Amino acid sequence: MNRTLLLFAFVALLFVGTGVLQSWNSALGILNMALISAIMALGVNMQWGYAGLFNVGVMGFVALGGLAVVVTAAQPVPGAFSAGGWGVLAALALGAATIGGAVAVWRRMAKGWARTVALLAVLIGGFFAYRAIFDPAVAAIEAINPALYGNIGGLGLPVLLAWPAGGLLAALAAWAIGKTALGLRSDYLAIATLGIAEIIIAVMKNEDWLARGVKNMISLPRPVPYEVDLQQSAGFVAWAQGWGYDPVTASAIVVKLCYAALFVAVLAIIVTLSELALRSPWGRMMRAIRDNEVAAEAMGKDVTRRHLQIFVLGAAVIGIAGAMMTTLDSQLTPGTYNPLRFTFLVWVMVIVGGSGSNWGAVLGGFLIWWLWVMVEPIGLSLLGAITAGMADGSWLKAHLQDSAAHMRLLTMGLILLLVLRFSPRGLIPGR
Amino acid sequence: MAEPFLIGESMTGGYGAADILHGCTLAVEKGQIAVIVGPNGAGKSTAMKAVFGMLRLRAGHVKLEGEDITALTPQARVAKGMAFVPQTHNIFTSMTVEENLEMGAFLRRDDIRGTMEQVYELFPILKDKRRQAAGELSGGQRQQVAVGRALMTQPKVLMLDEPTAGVSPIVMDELFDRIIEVARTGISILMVEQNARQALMIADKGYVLVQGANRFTDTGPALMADPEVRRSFLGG
Amino acid sequence: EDVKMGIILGFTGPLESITPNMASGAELAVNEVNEAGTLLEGSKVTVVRADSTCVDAAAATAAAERLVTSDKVQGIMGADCSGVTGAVLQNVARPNGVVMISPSATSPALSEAEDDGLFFRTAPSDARQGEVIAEILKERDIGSVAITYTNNDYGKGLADSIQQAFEKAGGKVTISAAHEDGKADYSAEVAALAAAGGDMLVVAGYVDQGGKGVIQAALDTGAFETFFLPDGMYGDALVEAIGSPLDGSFGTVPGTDSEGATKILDMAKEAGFDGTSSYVGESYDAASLILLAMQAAGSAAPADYKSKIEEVANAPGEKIYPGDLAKAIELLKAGTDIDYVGATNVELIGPGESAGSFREYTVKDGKFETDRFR
Amino acid sequence: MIAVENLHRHFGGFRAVDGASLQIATGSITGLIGPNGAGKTTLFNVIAGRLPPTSGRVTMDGEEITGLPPHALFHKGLLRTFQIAHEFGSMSVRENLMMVPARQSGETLWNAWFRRGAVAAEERRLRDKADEVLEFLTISHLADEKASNISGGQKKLLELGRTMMVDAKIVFLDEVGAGVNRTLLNTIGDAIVRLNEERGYTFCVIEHDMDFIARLCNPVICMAEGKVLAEGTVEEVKNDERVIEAYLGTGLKNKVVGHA
Amino acid sequence: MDILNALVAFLNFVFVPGLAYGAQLALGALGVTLIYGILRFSNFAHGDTMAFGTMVTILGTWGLQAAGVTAGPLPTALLALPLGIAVTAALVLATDRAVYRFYRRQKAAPTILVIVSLGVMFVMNGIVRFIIGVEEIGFADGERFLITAGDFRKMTGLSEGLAIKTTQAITVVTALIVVAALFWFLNRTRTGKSMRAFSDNEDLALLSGINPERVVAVTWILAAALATTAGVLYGLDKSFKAFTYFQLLLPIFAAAIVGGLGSPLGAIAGGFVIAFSEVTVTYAWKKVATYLLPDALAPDGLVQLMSTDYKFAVSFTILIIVLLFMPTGLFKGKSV
Ligand SMILES: Nc1ncnc2c1ncn2[C@@H]1O[C@H](COP(=O)(O)OP(=O)(O)OP(=O)(O)O)[C@@H](O)[C@H]1O
Ligand SMILES: Nc1ncnc2c1ncn2[C@@H]1O[C@H](COP(=O)(O)OP(=O)(O)OP(=O)(O)O)[C@@H](O)[C@H]1O
Ligand SMILES: [Mg+2]
Ligand SMILES: [Mg+2]
Repeated sequence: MNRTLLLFAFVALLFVGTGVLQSWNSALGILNMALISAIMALGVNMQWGYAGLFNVGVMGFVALGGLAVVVTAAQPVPGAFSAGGWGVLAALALGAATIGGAVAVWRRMAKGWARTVALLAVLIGGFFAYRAIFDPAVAAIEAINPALYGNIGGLGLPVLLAWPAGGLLAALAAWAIGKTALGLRSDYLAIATLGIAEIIIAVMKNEDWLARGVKNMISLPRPVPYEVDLQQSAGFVAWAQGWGYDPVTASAIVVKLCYAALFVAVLAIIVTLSELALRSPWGRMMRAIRDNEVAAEAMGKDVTRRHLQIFVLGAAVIGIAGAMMTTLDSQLTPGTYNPLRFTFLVWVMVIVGGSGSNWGAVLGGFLIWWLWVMVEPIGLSLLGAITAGMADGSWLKAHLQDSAAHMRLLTMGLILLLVLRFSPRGLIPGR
Repeated sequence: MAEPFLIGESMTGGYGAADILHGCTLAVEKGQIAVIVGPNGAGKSTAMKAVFGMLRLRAGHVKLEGEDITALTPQARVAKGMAFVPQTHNIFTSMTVEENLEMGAFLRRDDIRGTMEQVYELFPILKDKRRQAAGELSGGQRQQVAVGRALMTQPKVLMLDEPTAGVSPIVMDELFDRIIEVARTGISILMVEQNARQALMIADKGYVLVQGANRFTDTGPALMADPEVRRSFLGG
Repeated sequence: EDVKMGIILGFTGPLESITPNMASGAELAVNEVNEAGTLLEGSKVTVVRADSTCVDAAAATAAAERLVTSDKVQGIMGADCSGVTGAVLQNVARPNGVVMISPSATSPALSEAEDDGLFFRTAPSDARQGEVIAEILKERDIGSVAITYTNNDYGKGLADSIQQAFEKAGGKVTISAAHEDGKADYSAEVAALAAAGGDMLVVAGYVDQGGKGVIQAALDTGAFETFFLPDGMYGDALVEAIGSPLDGSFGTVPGTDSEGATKILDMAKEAGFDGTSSYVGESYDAASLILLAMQAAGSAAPADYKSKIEEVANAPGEKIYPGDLAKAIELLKAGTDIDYVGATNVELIGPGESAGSFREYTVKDGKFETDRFR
Repeated sequence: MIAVENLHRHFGGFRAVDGASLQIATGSITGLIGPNGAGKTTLFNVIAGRLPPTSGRVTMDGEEITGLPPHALFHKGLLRTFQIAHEFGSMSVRENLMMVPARQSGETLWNAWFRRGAVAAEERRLRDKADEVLEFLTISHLADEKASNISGGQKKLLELGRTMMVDAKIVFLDEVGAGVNRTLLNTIGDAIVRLNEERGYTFCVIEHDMDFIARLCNPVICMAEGKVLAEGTVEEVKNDERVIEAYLGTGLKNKVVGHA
Repeated sequence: MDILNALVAFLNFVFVPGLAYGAQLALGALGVTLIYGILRFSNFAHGDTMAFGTMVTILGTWGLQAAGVTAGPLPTALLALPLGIAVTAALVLATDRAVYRFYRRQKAAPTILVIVSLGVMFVMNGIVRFIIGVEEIGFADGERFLITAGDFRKMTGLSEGLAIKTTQAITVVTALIVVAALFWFLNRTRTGKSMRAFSDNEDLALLSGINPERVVAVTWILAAALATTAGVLYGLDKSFKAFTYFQLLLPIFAAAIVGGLGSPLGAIAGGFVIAFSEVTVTYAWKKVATYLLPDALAPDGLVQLMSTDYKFAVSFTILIIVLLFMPTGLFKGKSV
């Protein structure tokens, strides 16, 4: 416990140091993403740390959370829904029905060529029917001012609603994925989830009608005031100046603090619930399942169902974080989702923090995100220190300075190795 | 008396902070059989591991043929002619039975086929299963593979941690028979047994370990005759 | 008082091979001004670089936040990829009121973004280039083309606009298929493109990314022999890598018949980097505009000079080419109006983006030969 | 209680269980013996739902249970231990026991979050029960030790302990005795008898220690090569020629004393 | 009906590129699968190890070219390959000393090692970019083609061409030889078996007198050789670029896993599964159909099941379907 407090104090110091040495705006900016990262790490930790599910599809759930923001909070596109919305919905329903039918055929019919034929008939027929409804509907939607819209638009609801919606969307996807893929173990589950995440991103990139694909959705609504509005409000300016602050800086800080308050609230709720769950018989059961599935099954625990439960829960948490991130960025850019950043970095957070421990995941989220951002200046100053002694104009110095940008990942790697060297089971090891 | 062939002398040590062994001593003479018995958790396996160098000793030392080998790694002890069958995790589950045996003979450069035939003779079932992954065997068959692997080394000292756990009576008898034969060829045998009555019957020396320390030490038959030992450790 | 300018580009990540040249391009302008030493009251301009990673909006935001609030830069040259550009604009530039000029983000959506007059682009809009390309194709009697584009807002936007304009002009687009940059293999894409066929292949990609890979594979398998190369595909690296098979291919690149385009090449060569690499001219122009606008406003504060950018960039006034920055500063000091032409014939229209004039070129004997300007 | 009819379980071409039919009478302690590889564990695995049978059926109290998953069978009162101990390594020994009972209210998230009082009370009861079992197995001092850190024999005791945490109808014990001290094994034997007599548990016990079998079991079934070889009282089976030949043998051949 | 042209079109655009790409993936996957099989973790640094090895080979190639040494019709890089392998082996051995050994002694969980290898990846990534930069580098010389599309057309008089690159042929042949050698090594030689024993049960391997450090060293040397060979062959066929090598990691892992981790044969099979599923499912059959069908029936559309936008999605879907039916891959891989 002492060690935990000490570590958190250290990380707090990093943030305060950033605030003092750089600027409070920077520090708060990093803090906000760190809060979101901590939530993502919590989600992964539930799946891995509690139940041993090797989910490497984090990116997919983050992206789905982002998609939920567009669907819930973006302004409706005039005419888009009437042009093709019903068609798309009908087609999707038909697609789902086809898959359901195929599964039913597979289950109900006896093994043999008749089943194969029936299965193929259902699948192929369903596919063509689906395309027949889907394609024209999509074409109609995408035809609406493609440079600006071309998508079906959102519901225009308050953006805070998008966070639970993000969780829900991710949970639904996780349920479907879990139903099919959770029979796989370790790295095989990993590659399957990774593949599914890639598929989700591929869909989001290429289905323009959904959220404009690679053309991006920008200027999504915010749950907090705009800095510019604050700067223009006489009351705020007076207030800021009263405290001796420059209104521009003050506005930026206030906005960030608003976000931070929201994020902290979400994080607090999730951490509390996780801790309660982990320390309850439920958590004990999960650990038993993680340790030895065969024995847990023999002791009457329905491993399959529990796996599905925790997979869905973890995914929902990640989805919420994804929605929060898209809200913070106020844009959805499917092209920017890549596994290194949205899957493996989160994993680094979990492992460095200590898998199986909620506080570890939170700590990992804070620490690793801070590093991810700060390795750039750290790398640069490292390089500065190296080159300081060298003669000006020497070839090596010039070469080093040219490669400065690549010190970023190199520094990240070095620090990661150092941290893991000194706490090989993570900073706050779980049980 | 001359120094025993292999001796772990007043060994003290454990896995973490707390000691499991408290000055425990085990020894076996050349060509003899020493059997260790004791309640569960007494530290029998730990003592075996200590003799084999898989555990750091805080005090005491291990000597083989008068040479102090306390500082040697387990591998080095293998090279010196020691062989060990651990109580658990004692086979290569993903490798075939035959490969398991080959691995036992890893350090040998001579022809191993003869020894392998002997092992198959001892455990006929293994011959039928020699192309099967050892992990797919039944519990008793695995145990036979484990012992077979150790025999393949043609060691000077053979250390067995509960070799008969889970093997059928007929195989157990065979195994004890073979152990006697092996001992007759001059190989020393140090083993832990819970099938204590049979084991003590063939033992030149018996140790009763309790809580990491020697409680009784005597010849096998003498221990068996001791009513106190019988009642508390041999199941009456 | 010294002036600080931030350069935010993806020094690591998918664009890492072109961004160093872009940064060098921008720094050419800065050096030029520093050598003259006459900006404002003899202010020295320092550059702070930051990594946008091109794909990680959060990291880019954090980096920009550091530039603006800690290093206190007064203008940003960047960012590069549209995704991170939007994020930096909304989360850093606008809240802090800092001017941002992107040399390469071409997404039409950015035109609509709220920007409080802070955001500009020196890269021409995709829509315009699409029309020019369709025109050229028609003139050269190309009846049908296959299009492959890099799967981002630039590629997709450009491909869409080419297809629209070309079909309107009566041409046929046999297929328009995306390729992802930085991937290992493009056989599938080439196979599909080849099956669809067409007189030539339009490659709306990047010269040292998937675009090159697709061309290579298409030539190797004999799927296509001539290629249309839009701006992203313009660069010596391509001819060097592919060689003579590229002869006869043609394309467009933003540029003018002015001396600007050639001048920047010379300047780059002198400074020791590849001036033909994508977006070097745009980067130079973006940096120049920031500095000249400061001079025009007589202040380095973004709030003061943001309104001057269009004034400096557009006619009327004396034309300014690369290398003329010292002269431009003198003119501004003297109160003379200038019209910054720069390396890419900058003309800002509408919501602060380059109107774009284009150079049509053909590859002959491993060289880019200019056919005409549009 | 349990009836196995013409059960087959093949691995590839190998017939581990090859048409075994047997019955376990309610209230009995049935012994199951047989040479290594006879298919005893495989038979257990099939009955307990761990492996699907190749063919044949298993019924429990007349109800077909073939192919039900292990957790469903657990809820029907069918418990089993593993020949190779399957402890939950990262959990304490006590937790290993406390996790066993089914339908713990704390196993649903809702209760874990919002009905903490009730859950805590139930936990106290479980804890007491677990401590009782540990006491019986002579391993109370290990209650808070990580289960991966206990000795081989202690793990076997833990296996057994788990079955004592709940009220079962039938318990399958797969060589609980292997590696367990004989004196303790006697105590365990007594406990089995007591559970059988007082609480009416049915047992099916695999064991190679014939003394143990003799003391407890009636009837005894001997399997060989996947089939039932002999069945009857201990005496009958022990004296069956085929059983002696395949399984029991005739004792040590070498003269034991003074061999050196 | 023009079966020949249809066949050639298919071979040229689908079969040959798919085969070559599959072999490239397979070579990479062999390294991944070997590390997984023996050291029991997924090595994320493999892509960057490939990049490093290729970089050294390129530097060697330049040196050779400067000295006027070439390999005739074959790429000079093949001569520099041993150098690349040696230096890379030294690097990974040093990495093992400095980094991995510590965790091995700690008996750290595989996921810890995965994250550690991610750290190593970042560092190697920096080293490669620092030494050779981020630009694309072509270093293929010698004869580029065994046969070009144009020559083929001239030779056969068909309207479709068939191109086979030297590098494609070399890659396929190398991949087959390497997999056979590796299979033989692991299953038949003493050292190979001791490596498998080590991966199965480290403690017991120790008790059998197997020297773990030696096993680990051999594994890394083999992995370095595989990575360098894969990287160089890939670079010869396409070009060298640090970022692309990193991106290769994903399909390589996919190949290793779908084939069954730890199985050399699986790596080969997996490489081809991934490569062909990328190329075939999104293939537009229009051209082939046009040759095969009478004019009247010639298709208007592309006759494409899925657009190439979804090629990764498709290959991953196929991967998942394979895994659903064979949960540990085509060749019964390991799982920790
Ligand atoms: N997964 C498997 N794959 C192939 N063969 C198997 C598998 N599991 C068991 N077998 C074989 O089935 C046979 C029966 O094994 P089982 O474990 O049931 O024996 P057992 O009667 O319990 O023996 P023991 O007394 O040694 O525990 C053995 O010969 C074994 O090799
Ligand atoms: N890896 C370990 N880490 C910590 N403690 C251990 C470990 N292994 C065993 N112990 C403890 O050491 C004590 C002795 O264990 P050991 O395995 O030597 O007993 P044993 O006499 O062989 O018992 P058994 O007859 O049950 O095999 C036990 O109380 C056990 O809890
Ligand atoms: Mg023991
Ligand atoms: Mg058994």
